[in-house]
Amino acid sequence: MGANHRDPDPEVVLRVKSLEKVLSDKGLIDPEAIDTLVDFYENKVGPQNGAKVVARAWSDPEYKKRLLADGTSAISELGFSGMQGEDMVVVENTPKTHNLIVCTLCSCYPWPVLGLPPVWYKSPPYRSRAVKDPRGILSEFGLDLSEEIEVRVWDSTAEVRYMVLPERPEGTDALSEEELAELITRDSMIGVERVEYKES
Amino acid sequence: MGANHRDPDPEVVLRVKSLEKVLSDKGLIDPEAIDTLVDFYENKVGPQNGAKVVARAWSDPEYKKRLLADGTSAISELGFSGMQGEDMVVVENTPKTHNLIVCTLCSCYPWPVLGLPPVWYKSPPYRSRAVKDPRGILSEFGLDLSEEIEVRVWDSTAEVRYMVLPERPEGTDALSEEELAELITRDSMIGVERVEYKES
Amino acid sequence: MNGPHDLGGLDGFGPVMKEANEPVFHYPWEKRVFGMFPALMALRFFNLDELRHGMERMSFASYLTSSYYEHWLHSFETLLVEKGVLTADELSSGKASSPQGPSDSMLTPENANGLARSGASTRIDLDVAASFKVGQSVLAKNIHPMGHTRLPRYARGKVGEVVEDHGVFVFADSHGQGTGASPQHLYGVKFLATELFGDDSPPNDSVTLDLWDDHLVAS
Amino acid sequence: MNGPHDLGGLDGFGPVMKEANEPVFHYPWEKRVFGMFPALMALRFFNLDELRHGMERMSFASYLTSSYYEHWLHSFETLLVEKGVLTADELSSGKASSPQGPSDSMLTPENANGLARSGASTRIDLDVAASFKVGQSVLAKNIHPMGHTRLPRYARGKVGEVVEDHGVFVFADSHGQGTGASPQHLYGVKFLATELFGDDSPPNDSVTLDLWDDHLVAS
Repeated sequence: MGANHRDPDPEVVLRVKSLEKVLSDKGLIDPEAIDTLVDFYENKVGPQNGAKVVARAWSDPEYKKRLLADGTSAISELGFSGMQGEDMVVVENTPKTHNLIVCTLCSCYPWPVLGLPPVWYKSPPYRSRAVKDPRGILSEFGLDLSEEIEVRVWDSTAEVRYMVLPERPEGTDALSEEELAELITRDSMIGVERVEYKES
Repeated sequence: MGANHRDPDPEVVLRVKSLEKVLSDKGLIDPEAIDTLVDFYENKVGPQNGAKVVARAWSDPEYKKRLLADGTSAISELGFSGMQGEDMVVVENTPKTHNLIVCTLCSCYPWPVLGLPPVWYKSPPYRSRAVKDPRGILSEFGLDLSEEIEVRVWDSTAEVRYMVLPERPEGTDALSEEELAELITRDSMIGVERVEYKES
Repeated sequence: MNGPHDLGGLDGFGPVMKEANEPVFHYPWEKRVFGMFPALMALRFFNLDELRHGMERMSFASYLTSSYYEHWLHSFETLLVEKGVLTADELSSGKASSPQGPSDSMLTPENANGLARSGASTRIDLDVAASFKVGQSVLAKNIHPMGHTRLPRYARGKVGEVVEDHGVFVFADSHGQGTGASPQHLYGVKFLATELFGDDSPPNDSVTLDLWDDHLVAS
Repeated sequence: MNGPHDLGGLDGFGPVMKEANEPVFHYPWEKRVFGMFPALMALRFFNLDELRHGMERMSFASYLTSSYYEHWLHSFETLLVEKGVLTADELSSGKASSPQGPSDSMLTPENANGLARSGASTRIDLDVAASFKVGQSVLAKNIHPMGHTRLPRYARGKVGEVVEDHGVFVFADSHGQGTGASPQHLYGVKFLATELFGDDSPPNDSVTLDLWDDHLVAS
């Protein structure tokens, strides 16, 4: 989004300052609570959480079963839970099925496992096309899927948040759970790319 | 549209000047032909044409029959024809049926009988709502129709242009065709209002 | 395409804003753009359906924040460049790279009003069989073409009744892509408001929409 | 409402623009707006569905030309004024007309992360009967409510299959109008791409959408 490379709109900056000041003066918000929340989502929550979930599922077949049967509870086993991820469903990519997550009506996204969404996920090009032309979207992300593979789009409407369990790449049998987690990208857990591995 | 009360956008003015100049220098357009056309649509074509058609239909039952059976040909009897009105259909308002014309996809409008459309006809509020909430639109124009009256919307898609034959108001039996034509408004021939008559 | 022009049935644009004593044109530049329309039609570099599709390809934000004659201007510029009549450089400089004398097909002041008075119907005098009859129940197809189409989103997948056979016309959907006239019957199809917008709609109200053979299947 | 937010299936927005090494926030003001979200949720002046509907009520042009956190800001301002928490004068001046001490329900730095970690599910532990079963064929209603709805335009009037019963949840459509929780089952409903977007779609592709009992009828 080009908008993000411009200077901030001074009118917007002023509106935000006014709103925070009035709410604070009325005893309704504590600006320090905002600082705490910003720090939490900027530094403590992010796709590294989801990567741990995926790496565990790849490494532990029993965990994977629990994850696909009850995402919320299996994810909370690893300590991840909360706002905008209260009810989680995990969908598994296989050689036959590719899953893709979108929220056409707003920008629902599983915060506890992926952090806050990137701008493209929240923007009209992705939201408009992911349901009608998911293969076109995937192709722009570098993933050209054969016709035999079924593309399943999940239009997340807010109550339930979705995460993709990507396919484990070939040649990773010897990797530890921590090493696997390093391979796993945010975009692979939205379903717009695959996890890649090149032996070094 | 607030946009029409502002000064013209200098960038748009410049683009128009450049386009006309380049086309003219290439021998593709003659600016005087543009002057002629502008004069024609600004001064010689307009709802006064449609009003003559309606007044004739109110005064001459045989003409009305021809008008409803073949709008294009009956309208050309009065000398009106041409661009953006090549194929005309006239729909009749009655005590039981109220017709309303819109073009949701662009702004199709019967130029030979009504002239060029007003800005509101071409704008999103009218185009978006006329098909789903025609009664709400009519109410904003001051016309609250009872539930018993059937509202028929005609979404004009360009090939065929529509004009409404409004109901002749009560108390106008003694008026001449010319006097009737004076009563007939543009908006009544789009179907967003009725023709009113108050004896003076 | 499901572009910014397909407005039927949307909410949130607010009330219709009428302007008292509205002039035919608001600015001098609008007159020039308006007058270029017949002049460009006469040259036949593009057809009217391509011109419409040129507007439909505007970005949503531009389409919704610009005035109607700006849509025309955008489409003129886009199509003239695409068709190789002008270059973007010529447009930005306002200078023709190679000035030329008057073209044979140029609209002159003498024939301008004649064109306005005759127009250019897309009705075609061809004996094409009609697929449907007045009174017949038809389903508007659920199609989502990327090009120009006259079947708006709100009517797709809906059942209506043929109330008029207008005769044979150029098919705007193909004409707008420059892929041929594909002449076929054009019908007035009446859809009940309840069919289009649900059971809360007034039961006798309707929308009649002109659709071509290729938009419809028997229902 | 069929507002600017209902983007599924539209064309013309161009390619997805990825940003390399995108930061969590682009501007300091975005952080403040983001942090106000949990703080305002804790105060319970409005619910999350009302907050969404506040964004949906933006004008098309504003919605499509402003960034995501501007949508939040717009909705905060709109709802706080509508609910009588603030006045427009206070917002424009940046001064509270009557300053007060901390409210009991104010989110503090101490409980902020607790709220983030627990969240607030709209799942309801109520024994409400399910109208549909997994495997059943259902029709998404053709509804066009003026308020908040989670049934997007592209799925209305389409037939799908229930693939999951998520349990009983607050009904977002009524909750977003402030007309009650109306708890009911929420289902994953799988629609074939061909059903949604026509026969040219890949035959095995699909979209699964979460819909409530009140959005569906047996098919």
